[in-house]
Amino acid sequence: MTEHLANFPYLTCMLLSPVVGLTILLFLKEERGLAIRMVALVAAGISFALSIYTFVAYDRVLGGIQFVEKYEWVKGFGITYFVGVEGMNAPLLLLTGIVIFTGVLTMWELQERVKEYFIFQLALVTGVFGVFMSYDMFFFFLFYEIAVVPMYILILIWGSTRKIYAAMKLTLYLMAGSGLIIPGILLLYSSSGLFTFDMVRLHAVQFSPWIQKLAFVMMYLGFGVLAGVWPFHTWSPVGHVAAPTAVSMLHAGVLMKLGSFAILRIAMYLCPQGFQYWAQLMALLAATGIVYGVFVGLAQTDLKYVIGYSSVSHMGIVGLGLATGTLDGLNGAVFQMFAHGVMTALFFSSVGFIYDRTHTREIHELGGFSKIMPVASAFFITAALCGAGVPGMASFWAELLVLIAAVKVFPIRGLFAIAALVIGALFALRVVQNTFFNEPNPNFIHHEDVSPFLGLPRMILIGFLIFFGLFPQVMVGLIKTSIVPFIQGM
Amino acid sequence: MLVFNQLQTYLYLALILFAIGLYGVLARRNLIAILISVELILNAAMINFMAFNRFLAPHPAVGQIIALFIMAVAAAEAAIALSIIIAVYRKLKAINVEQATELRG
Amino acid sequence: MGFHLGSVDPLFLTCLAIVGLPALAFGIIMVFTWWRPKLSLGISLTCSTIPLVLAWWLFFTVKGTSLAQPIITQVNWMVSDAIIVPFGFHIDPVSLLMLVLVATISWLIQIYSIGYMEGDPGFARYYAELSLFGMSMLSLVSASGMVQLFVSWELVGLSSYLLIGFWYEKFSASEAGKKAFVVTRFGDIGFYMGLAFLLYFMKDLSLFGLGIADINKLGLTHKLTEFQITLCALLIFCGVCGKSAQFPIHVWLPDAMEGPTPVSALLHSATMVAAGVYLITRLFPFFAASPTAMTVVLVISTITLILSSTIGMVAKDIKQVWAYSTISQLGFMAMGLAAAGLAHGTLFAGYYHLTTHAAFKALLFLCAGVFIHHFGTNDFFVMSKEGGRKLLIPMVTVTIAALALSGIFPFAGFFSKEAILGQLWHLDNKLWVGMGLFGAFLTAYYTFRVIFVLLFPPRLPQPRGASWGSLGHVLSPHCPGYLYLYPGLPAGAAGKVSPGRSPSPCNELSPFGVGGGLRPERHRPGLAGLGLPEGQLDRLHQQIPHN
Amino acid sequence: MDMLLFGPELYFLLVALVLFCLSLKRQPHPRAVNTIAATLAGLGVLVALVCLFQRGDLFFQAYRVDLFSQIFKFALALGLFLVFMISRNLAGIEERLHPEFYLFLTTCTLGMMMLVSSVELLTIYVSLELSSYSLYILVPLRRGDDIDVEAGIKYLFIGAVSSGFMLFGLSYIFGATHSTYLVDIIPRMPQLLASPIGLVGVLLALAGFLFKLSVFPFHFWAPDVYQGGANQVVTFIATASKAAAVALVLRIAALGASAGYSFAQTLVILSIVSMTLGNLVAIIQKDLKRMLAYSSIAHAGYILMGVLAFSEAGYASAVYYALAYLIMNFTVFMVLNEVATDGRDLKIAELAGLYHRSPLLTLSLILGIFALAGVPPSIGFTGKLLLFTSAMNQGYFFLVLIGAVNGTISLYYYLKVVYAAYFLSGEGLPPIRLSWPTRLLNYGLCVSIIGFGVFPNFIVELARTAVRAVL
Repeated sequence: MTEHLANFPYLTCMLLSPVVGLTILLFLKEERGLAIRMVALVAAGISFALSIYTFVAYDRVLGGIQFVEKYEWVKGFGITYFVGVEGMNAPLLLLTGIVIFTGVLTMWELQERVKEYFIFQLALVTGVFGVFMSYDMFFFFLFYEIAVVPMYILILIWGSTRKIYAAMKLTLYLMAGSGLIIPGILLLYSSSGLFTFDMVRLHAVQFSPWIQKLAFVMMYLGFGVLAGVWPFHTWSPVGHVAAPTAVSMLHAGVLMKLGSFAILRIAMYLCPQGFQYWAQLMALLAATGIVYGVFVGLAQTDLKYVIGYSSVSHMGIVGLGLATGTLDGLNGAVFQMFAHGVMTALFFSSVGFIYDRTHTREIHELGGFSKIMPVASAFFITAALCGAGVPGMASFWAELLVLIAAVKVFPIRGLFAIAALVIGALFALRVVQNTFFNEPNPNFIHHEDVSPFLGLPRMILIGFLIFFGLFPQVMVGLIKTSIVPFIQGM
Repeated sequence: MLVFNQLQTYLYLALILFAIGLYGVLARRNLIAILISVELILNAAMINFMAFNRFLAPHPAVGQIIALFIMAVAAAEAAIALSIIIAVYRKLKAINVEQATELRG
Repeated sequence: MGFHLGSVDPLFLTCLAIVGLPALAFGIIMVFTWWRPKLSLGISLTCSTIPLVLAWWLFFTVKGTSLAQPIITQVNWMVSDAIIVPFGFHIDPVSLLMLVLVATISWLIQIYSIGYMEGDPGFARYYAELSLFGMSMLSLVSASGMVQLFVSWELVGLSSYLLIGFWYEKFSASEAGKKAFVVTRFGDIGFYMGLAFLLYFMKDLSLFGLGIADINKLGLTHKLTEFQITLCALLIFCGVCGKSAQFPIHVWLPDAMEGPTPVSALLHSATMVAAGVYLITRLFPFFAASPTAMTVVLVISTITLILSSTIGMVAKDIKQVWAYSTISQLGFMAMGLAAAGLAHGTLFAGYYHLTTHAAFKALLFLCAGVFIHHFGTNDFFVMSKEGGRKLLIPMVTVTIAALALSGIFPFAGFFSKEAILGQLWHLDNKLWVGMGLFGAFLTAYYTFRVIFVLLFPPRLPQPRGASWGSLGHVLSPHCPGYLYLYPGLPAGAAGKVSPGRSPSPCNELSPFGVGGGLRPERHRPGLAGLGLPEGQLDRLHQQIPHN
Repeated sequence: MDMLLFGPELYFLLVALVLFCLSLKRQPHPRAVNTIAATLAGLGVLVALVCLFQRGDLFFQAYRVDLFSQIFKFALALGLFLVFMISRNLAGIEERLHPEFYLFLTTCTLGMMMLVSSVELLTIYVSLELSSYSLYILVPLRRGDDIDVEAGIKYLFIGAVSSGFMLFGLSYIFGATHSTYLVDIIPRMPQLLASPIGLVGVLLALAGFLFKLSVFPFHFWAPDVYQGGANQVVTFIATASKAAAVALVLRIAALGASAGYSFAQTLVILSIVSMTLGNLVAIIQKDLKRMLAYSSIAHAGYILMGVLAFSEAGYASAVYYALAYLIMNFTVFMVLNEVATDGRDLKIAELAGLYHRSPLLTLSLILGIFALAGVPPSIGFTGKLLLFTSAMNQGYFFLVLIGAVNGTISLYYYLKVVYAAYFLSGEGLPPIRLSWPTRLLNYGLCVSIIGFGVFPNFIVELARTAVRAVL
């Protein structure tokens, strides 16, 4: 790499690409459907390419924060624009890239208010990228909120199934979470005595145990709402069901990770003692979430609800991994964030396709879909198998790491989690069984299968799932480079 | 009389006026009465200024000047208030605040 | 990128090819050629033939290994902190034999299926799934680490699920597939927990990759308390119960016969269900370190043997009979292993039965497939009425296989069963050997019930026209299967009764001999005056100290 | 005397005279008056901008021109100009009264400009009354229902009482410090505030400004005036007058900076009650302006957080937030004015179908509403976070917590507006045509809401420099 390239602001470009895209979209006429889609695709594609680049080009031997860009932003308040990549956020940037790119492709056939749709989606993605790359709490929180709020409109306009209720519930839950996050962040900011939002600098400060405990629990609960921590998860299945396909993909796939990433990145990083104090509770909630998600999911008849609850249980794994506070657990948690993100995106994009065609997601109405749409079904089945923790898929490794680490630290909770997850296979199978096998429903016979173009995004998702399933070290090795110093710092 | 040459006397007087004015504002229902109560409050303030001027800061005549200003301003205020009260009367045929109940919530 | 081949070990590459090629075939077919049956068949066949050749080549060329000194060639698959997952191959006689067995049977099934599945709309998918199965099973038997084994274990379960539910429009088929997957996964909860507990107990060992050799060492050196070993062993045994259909979670196996018959032959009789027994074999020293665990295994397997045999005695569906027979034989194998563990004996008997059973059970199923294909029914009473015995070649082969299954001298089954009974004899409580004998008797009963019903129908039916012609039609594509199977068994069995031959197992191997790798060198006094075969494996195994 | 020092005030005095002359005409042409007024106000913005960096004292040190005051003067001029911009269609007020409307808005602005520069008690009082009386007259100007006079009378009386309070408080301060100059008063405050009389004095003195800011317990007028006043007048009250009030509250509160615990605690309680009350009551509102009135009460509570920090950062964030509030609240009012073309009160539900009627207005509305709700990347978010930060720096943890929770509550009713505009279908309603100045205005507001939200440094630094003069 030449010096010139090394100084290239990759991250800012990754961040600005959607912004530029949406600005162009603002000035495009609604009628120019293809142009709108192309702009969105190119914007998402650039981010995607850059996220792959940073993932690949990150120097694993060197470690630390790379691709750093740091500018003083608001001097008087110690706000800096500080972005960078390290082992724990590179996978998540990649995840965001994947999901947005495939999300745009998935929504290619959207007809209603296309322009606005892509504007809001790109806005949302900007926020997500921003959160993952920010090392400044101000920007972190700024992007966090940017990522959360467009959801309201996206669900409201393009959603389905009790969308008004869902949109409002989701937004208020998440905002209530923010209500806890702000004081938590500011508590750290002001009690540090440094008056800086720079996490790396704050990390060096030894906060008093009282402050750590208080700040940690506030941020844990606040971010936990977004991470779908039981019992604050109730917005998530409802929200996922109501949201349009690509938004569900983004939301379950990426947005929920914002919450868990933030717990790791801010709460645990800055308040290690607070974390120690609350770890037991975290593990309990996470394990409860896993078991709860599995069992409630079993009772659902709407495909999206099934996935929604499976997300609760899978995010429980992330929570459990974080709660262990061990290298393995954290590796697994970050890996799980990535794996679950791709998997859920695949899930929702498959369901979305089916819903677009049949306008139903009731499991008992969709029989024998494999006969009608073998390819579309294959995508869903792959996702279901991945969700069931079948090896060879990325999420298996993540779960393995987390569960084994969990058994080490919290044996009983770990065992419950293992049992629940294996039972979780039922989840997947029951759905696959009733939806795709058996006699086809004659109403849907005339529907066409996925076209190669629409199959492409799903193929990309499956490709990533399997690649990291076969070569988990590519991911774990990268994550580890940042978790090792992280643990040492704790 | 010694009592008239003491600051406290005037302060208490002002305070009593202020209290009466406040009570009037809160308790009266007639708009004119409320206006008069407001004037009482202003007068209380004026007495304070004068008293302080007289007993504590005699050199510049600031307090007196202020009192003069307050009179002028209060006069303007009364003019505006009365004109609005007349408008109210024209529309509602009453100058009782209980009649003015359109705005709620 | 984190995945380094390190020093390129030719053995590693060979094994990688054996395991990887079928996986490659699966991927290619599923992604690119799923709509072109012929091409898919070609790919699948190529990718199963090369592993077959390589497996045999390894079998003949790899020398100097033993259970105590396996060749382990591996790379790091995933390195987290305390969890290091190696990917590699554990080469010793046990795995080599199984590798060959699996490669061969799955290759044969692929050949057999060309005709059997011809014209099926899901032809390419079928081959892709067979390839997936081949890959997972090969990886299972050669895995060097427990995690890799578990991965393969799950993939075997997955491909089994896919194959059982292959005709997914059929409600019962997809139900059966689901049942198989779910039930075995219930067992896997235990397996998973067992692994987690092993790591939990081994906290002090930061670099513990859960290699098979390590676990065995653990059993031998008792680094863990007996309670811990028992706990882990029993949890792992849950997995075994699921996969090898041991009581009480054997219920899925009879239903699994909903799949295409070659699948039943391949997975649910010969290879996949044996995975459980193979796992006990693999971790034998570890299991053996806990008498409690071994006793539990013994009890469960005995119950399985007796129970499923009695069910097999009343079933009317020919595939059901063989399915219950499979369960009972799996129980028998596990009994042998448990007895060996308890009596400080050798692991060999149960494992030996596994290999012989694989051959004759596959044969039984393939023959059943011929009957089913021909008569369009699964009920052997109907087959018999419609002249089942007119199908000469299948009738002969099924009878031979039945003889082997019943443990009639001089067929392979006799020797392996005798070996197990010999192990049981060494136990203090003679009840076990009694149960074993009773089970063996029941086996003979239900097996020959089928044979006799087929051979001696109540009244002769009207001769069906062109019986031979249709037979030829049915048989022609299957020939390769028979070539291997039915001359193979007697040959293999015959080899065992000639103790005076050269001790080297390799150069004497009959190309047909499944059990050839276990050729005994001499007998030692055993049950009923017959020699207990004591193969090279056995001898090598005895080098492992038992505490 | 340097004319530039008194430039904006002089200029607006002239404008007031011009408008006064216009109001003498018997049949004024509304469009022409608007054009003249808007042009003059636009020039006024320029004048304020030119005078931005003036420094000096006037009128025997009673009048100080510094960055702090000039920033607010600029904001006021801007506010006035913006209100004139949206007054082309002044349907809420009878045509013959239009020149008066412009005249009194100008005098009000003039009063506020003087207010922000005043550093002497009497000057403050007179300037405050000048601006207040203009508004007292403006509110009942509205044509139509009786609600305007009702609102006017309420406004007037509550205003008069609070200015009475203020005056009474000021008299105590005067008595205790023997001076009417803030410069003299501030050093003497510490010992003064130790006595109850001083504390009462400062608190009472604050009343007048808290009234303008509609802080609890002087908030009662806000909903009625917002609903009763003509839309454009309310726009002015809700934006420019708020900014001026902030400036004065900052000046007066600085008197209590050294008071320590009890003074700050009083403000904390006022802040908490204001924002909680405002937000909770706003939830049930159906009328958009009434809802905005309650939201303004809540926002006053937020601004107090910056005030009670008594630190440079706190004051700077309060200034920032005041400017932000001006922009974002104006944006919402502008949309309201454009939708309610006949000058009526607008129910939230009447925003239905706005998306189809005018996407641009919808965009502005959403940005404005989100900024009010404190959603990034808007100025509202940045401002709120800065306020919270400075409050937290002074250790007001629970205040920040309650503030943040309030942010969530407020989102609920703000989202109802977004919901109405975006989701309810307004079948059969004609599209709204926007003139090009309005379009430009829309773009400008949108850009500044986002732009200053993401790049707040310039304003924050300016504000910091400015507040140094006050503290």
